[in-house]
Amino acid sequence: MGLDCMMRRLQQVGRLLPLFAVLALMLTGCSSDPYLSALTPKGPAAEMQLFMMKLSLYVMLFVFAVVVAIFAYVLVRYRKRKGDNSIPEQVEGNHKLEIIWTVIPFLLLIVIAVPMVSTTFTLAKDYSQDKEAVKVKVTAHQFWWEFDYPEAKIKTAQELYIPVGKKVWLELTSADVIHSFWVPGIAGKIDTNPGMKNTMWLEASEEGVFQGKCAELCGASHALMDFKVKVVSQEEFDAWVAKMSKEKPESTTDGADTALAAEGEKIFQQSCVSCHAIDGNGGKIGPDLSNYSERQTVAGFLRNDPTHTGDEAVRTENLKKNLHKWLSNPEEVKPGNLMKIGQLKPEEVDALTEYLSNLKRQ
Amino acid sequence: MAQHAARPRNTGLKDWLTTVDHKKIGILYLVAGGFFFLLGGIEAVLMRLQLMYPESNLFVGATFNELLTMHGTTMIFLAAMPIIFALMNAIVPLQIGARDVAFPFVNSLGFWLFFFGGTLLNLSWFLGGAPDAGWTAYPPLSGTTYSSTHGVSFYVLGLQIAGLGTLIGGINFLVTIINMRAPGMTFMRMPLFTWSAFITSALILFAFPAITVGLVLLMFDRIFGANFFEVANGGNVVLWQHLFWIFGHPEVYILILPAFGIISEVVATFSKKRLFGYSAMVFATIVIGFLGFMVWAHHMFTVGMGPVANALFSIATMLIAVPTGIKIFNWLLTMWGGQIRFTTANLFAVGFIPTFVIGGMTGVMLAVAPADFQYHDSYFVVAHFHYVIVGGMAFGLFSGCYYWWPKMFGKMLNETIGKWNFWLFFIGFHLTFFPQHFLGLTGMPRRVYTYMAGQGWEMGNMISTIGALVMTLGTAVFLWNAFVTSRKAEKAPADPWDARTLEWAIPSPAPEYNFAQTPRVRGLDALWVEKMAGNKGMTPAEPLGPIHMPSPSILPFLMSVGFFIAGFGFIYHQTIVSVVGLLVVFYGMFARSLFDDHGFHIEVDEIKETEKGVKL
Amino acid sequence: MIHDHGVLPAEPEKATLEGRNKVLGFWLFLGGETVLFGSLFATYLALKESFVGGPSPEELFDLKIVALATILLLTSSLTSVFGVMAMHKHNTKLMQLWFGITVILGAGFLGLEVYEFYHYYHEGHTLTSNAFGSAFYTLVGFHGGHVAFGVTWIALLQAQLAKKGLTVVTAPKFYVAALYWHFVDLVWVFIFTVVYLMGKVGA
Amino acid sequence: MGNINLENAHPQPKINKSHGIGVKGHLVAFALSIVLTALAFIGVIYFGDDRSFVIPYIIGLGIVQALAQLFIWMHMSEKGHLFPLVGMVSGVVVILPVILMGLYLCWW
Ligand code: HEA
Ligand code: HEA
Ligand code: HEC
Ligand code: CUA
Ligand SMILES: [Cu+2]
Repeated sequence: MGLDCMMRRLQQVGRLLPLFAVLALMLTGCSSDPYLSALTPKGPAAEMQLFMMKLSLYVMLFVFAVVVAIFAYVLVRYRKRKGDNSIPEQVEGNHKLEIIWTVIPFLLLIVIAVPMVSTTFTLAKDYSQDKEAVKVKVTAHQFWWEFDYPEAKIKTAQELYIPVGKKVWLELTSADVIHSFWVPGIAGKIDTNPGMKNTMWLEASEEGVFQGKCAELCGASHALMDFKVKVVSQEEFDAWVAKMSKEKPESTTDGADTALAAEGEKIFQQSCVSCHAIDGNGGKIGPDLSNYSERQTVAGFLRNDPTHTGDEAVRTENLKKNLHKWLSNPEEVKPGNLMKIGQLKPEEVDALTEYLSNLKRQ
Repeated sequence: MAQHAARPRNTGLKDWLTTVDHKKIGILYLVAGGFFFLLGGIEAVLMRLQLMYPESNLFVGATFNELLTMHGTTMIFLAAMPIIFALMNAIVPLQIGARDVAFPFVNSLGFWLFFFGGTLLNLSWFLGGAPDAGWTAYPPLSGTTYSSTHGVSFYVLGLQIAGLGTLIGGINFLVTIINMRAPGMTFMRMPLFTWSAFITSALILFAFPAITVGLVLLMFDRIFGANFFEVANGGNVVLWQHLFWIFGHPEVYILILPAFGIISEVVATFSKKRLFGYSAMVFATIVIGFLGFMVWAHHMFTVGMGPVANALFSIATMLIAVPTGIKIFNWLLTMWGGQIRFTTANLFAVGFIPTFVIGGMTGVMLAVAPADFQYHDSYFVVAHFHYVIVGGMAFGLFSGCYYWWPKMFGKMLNETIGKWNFWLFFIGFHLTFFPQHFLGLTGMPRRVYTYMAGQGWEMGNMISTIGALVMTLGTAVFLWNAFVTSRKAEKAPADPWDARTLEWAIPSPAPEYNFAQTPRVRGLDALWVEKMAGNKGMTPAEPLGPIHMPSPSILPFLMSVGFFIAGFGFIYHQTIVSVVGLLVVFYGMFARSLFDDHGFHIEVDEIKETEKGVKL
Repeated sequence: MIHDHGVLPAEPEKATLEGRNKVLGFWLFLGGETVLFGSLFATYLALKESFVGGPSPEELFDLKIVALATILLLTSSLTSVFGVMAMHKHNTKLMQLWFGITVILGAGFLGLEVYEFYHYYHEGHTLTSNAFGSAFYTLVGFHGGHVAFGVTWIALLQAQLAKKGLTVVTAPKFYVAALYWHFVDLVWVFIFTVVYLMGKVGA
Repeated sequence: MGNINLENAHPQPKINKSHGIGVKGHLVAFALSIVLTALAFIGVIYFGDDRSFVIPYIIGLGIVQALAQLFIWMHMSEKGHLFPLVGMVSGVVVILPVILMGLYLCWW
């Protein structure tokens, strides 16, 4: 294979490089979801993590640049030329060089390691005794999330409400297999292990609905085990707490087809309450469905406002659609999920949809 | 020596089932490992097809999990390691000037155990479902409560049997390298591939027992109702993760060190220079091997071990970058001042360097514990390990195949097709795995069978799948090359690459007895030393005489069948079947111990006939 | 192969390359076994307090049986040393005697272990009762399995010795079996320390 | 390491009659084992309440006994045992830190 051929190939590779760069830009910049990406942090933990990611990336890019520079030079300069059959000098090695490329990487690693240690300890800080911090107990289930506010005596599912700018202290465990609680935009992740308790703190610096993911393979619907972290202002949070924690039962109100909803409630009390609680009454096998009308998702991942319009009407309409879809055949929506019920009749689905989609706390 | 039997002449299938010749066993490993590589590759492509578009319905839920578990398990245990063993078997004894390995019988047993273990594991597809808890099989997901099919039992028994084969294979290489070196072949004259085989075997010896214990515990839980991972009865689910990674991290160096060895040989040969910094390279290999055992918990940063453990394991992990860097720079300096020839073997070796460094870069990034809280179990990790495994190990193995093909099969692979092979695989590889870094950073967890539209992951996944298809094409081209080569008549010369080490001093393919006369080694790069001294070949260390060879035996095959049967018995709780299987095994051991193998001799006439017409 | 006929060398186990390979390979195998038992010990240490509802180690263990078992195994190790010494003197008869005693002592140890397990079983300490039970039976049982294998192995070697006599082929087998036996004894030292004695110290 | 099988891959079998320790030596070693074992049992029986003393004590005795057996009964100290030594030491060097790190760093 001749020289020109070689050069052509090098050019081909060269042409690919800008392609990669463009690709990288597009992937990171334009199309990624700002409430999901670890690259757009909205909280001190995620910011520290991004800092460590960038620091290590830059150090490594420097190393990469050095390697590629030598590499490219060597490939171009020392390829075999036609007709040159001389025998190169058989160099044994060079102690000085060996020392250089042992010591310099070592120093570079120290640059990473020092802030790494301090970040590790900062992220492991204990806020369990902090009076200011909101405490939440997180329990992961196949394939849904349970959030329990022991101080306010509130239980929710799939959605974690937190006030902006405040420390939130999480205690996490699992009811069955290992899951992992991950909110890329606000903080990293921590596993939920059955029989053990893990802890982690959260703080969001911006309001919004952040996406959470289960990051540990936990069964057939691991892919769909999403949750939301809804960051609201302190006032809104207080109002939410007041609303959710009072004893007053839920009501099905304005605009609802009350007859249908009542029918739904009846079915619910017959067939669903063994697993689901509303207003604190009912089983614990499935998610708590209190105040269901305000949910961002159905079953954790069917998004009611997929394009972030913030429009209540859109959200309500999608909620009904998704709920209908879920109740018609949960197994098809979320394979392997543990809501094992027989096929509901279409009328029953309609009634239950009407009932649940209007559950609202006043 | 009247007891010695006449020379056995097995042919065809019987020959392959009974052979104890390390070169034939090498070919068996290559064929079986190659088959499993295709299988694992097809599983990967099926996964990629499902992930090509959001919300696809090709392989949903548990089915996808089966694909992903079998892809990881097959690739690591049944494809990568066997292909590594293939090259080690074919080449290491030749590189040290040995007639044979230390334990030919055990060598064959090792192969058949791997083969039947792998077969057992893959039969799960047809018997109620493959394992679906990931290649890491974390309990309780892998326990009977949450994985009620027999899938994970197949995983446990299949890996246990295959692992046993790997372990005894490792011991065989260790003893071979320690005891069977030709006169003058000191440790510090051993080619780097042999050195890496040596350290890899040591890693196997000390890492596999940990997974053996892990698998035993999981098996007891699943089959006998023990409570190791049963939280309600005092079990501890994290224990498995420790045992798995105490094995698992050394395992990744078991995969990469032989590739490092291959690169060292290929780069030196095709630069026409001796390896730069030979002793530093040896030292780095040993340090990597040792440090490899002390970093396992970097796979568990998010388990909740606390900041002290996280910080210490993080630092220990980063340290491995130092000896690895020594290797990278020594390769670059080996090429420096050389006369680089871009054969296919060398293209893969050269392509290895930047690709592996990218994988190492992301490795060091992952090692930063607080940042790993973001990366862990995301596609960033998938990107990292495919860069080091495919871009590192697989490139290395391809390079090794092109390099040693003539020595193994006596024919040269086609260089033009080879270049297509390289470029398709190389480009496809980067297309597949480069975008996955960004998928991970923007929040895509790994092991998901689907994802919703509108999260910004469509394009990355699309490119990744296209890349996988290009890689498939690249692999298919390799198969085509092997096929084309097998049909051509032209024989390879003994030393087609103007190479440096001992294996090139003997005919291609290597004769049954390897060296007609054990060579005397006079320096590093034994053959090169002789060439430079103007000699036509190695100086023999002994007179020509009849060569003693071990007899072929069907017992390894039979014993492995016994294990296979016993495995089924355990999976299906059929004690009688297990007992029958184990009896077959014990019969094999008994027969082997009782009836001494006196072997046979290859006579001088035959050697002279074979060696005729060999020229360098 | 040089020594196939003619006089047996002083160390017949190392006379052939095959023999030397076997001995070295076996040593390395024992290195791997070290990791195997190390992992089992680690497992046991992790789970020894997890006796939910069942009897605790302190209540359970009977040091008298353990002491007796220890004496038996230690003595058998000594007799196997004498066996190898007899081998080096090419005294087949004596070899058979010493290795025979080794086998008997090993069998005695196994008998005690079976008795002990039987006893525990009736106190509600089983493989399935809790994680402590699982870890205990797996660790001690693995060791017991090694003893059982060793007893069978040496017994079979005895039969071979009777038939084939002491040669450069049989000698390495005995040598290696003796190594194995010492190793099993060595593991027991840690079992009685870590499992029984530390169990008696309590939590 | 020097000349032990490192430089010469084909060592001639050495025929050396005197074999380290004789019968007497082995008997002494055996007695030592018994004594060490007895010390451990006695320690636990009499000082069983003092965990911080007795656990390091019995583990120390175990290690001493293991080393004694390795070197006396398994001939580890004799010539030609370089690689067995390397093999066993590597095994211990690998698994011991792992157990200790697991127990005290990760708390399993
Ligand atoms: C061949 C296999 C292989 C190799 C060689 C490596 C090499 C490395 N790996 Fe990787 N790794 C895997 C296979 C491999 N890995 C697999 C399969 C997984 C996932 C398993 C699973 O979960 O399924 C994984 C996961 C994994 C994790 C866990 C991620 C997670 O799950 O959260 C971590 C974390 O530390 C890590 C780190 C490293 C490091 C630091 C190296 C280092 O050895 C890299 C060293 C190399 C370099 C650094 C480049 C060259 C060096 C220089 C040019 C010198 C200068 C360098 C500096 C100054 C830094 N790897
Ligand atoms: C040696 C190890 C190895 C190798 C070589 C590969 C090779 C490939 N791997 Fe992977 N992979 C792993 C080890 C490996 N992998 C592991 C350990 C995991 C983790 C599993 C887990 O999470 O438990 C994983 C996970 C993994 C995932 C993540 C799955 C998930 O988390 O959901 C993906 C996704 O893209 C992937 C893709 C690929 C691709 C496209 C290739 C390609 O390089 C494959 C290229 C090869 C071929 C395509 C074969 C060629 C086929 C032919 C030529 C067909 C011939 C035709 C006939 C025979 C009819 N792999
Ligand atoms: C066997 C127990 C069980 C019964 C009975 C049951 N469910 Fe469920 N349900 C579950 C579980 C478990 C989930 C969580 C599924 C998942 O996300 O994996 C669930 C989820 C749901 C959800 C989605 C919750 C969310 O957070 O968005 C709704 C709505 C629901 N169930 C309604 C019903 C109705 C209506 C009935 C009665 C007809 C019913 N369930 C009966 C167990 C049950
Ligand atoms: Cu829960 Cu994945
Ligand atoms: Cu690792």
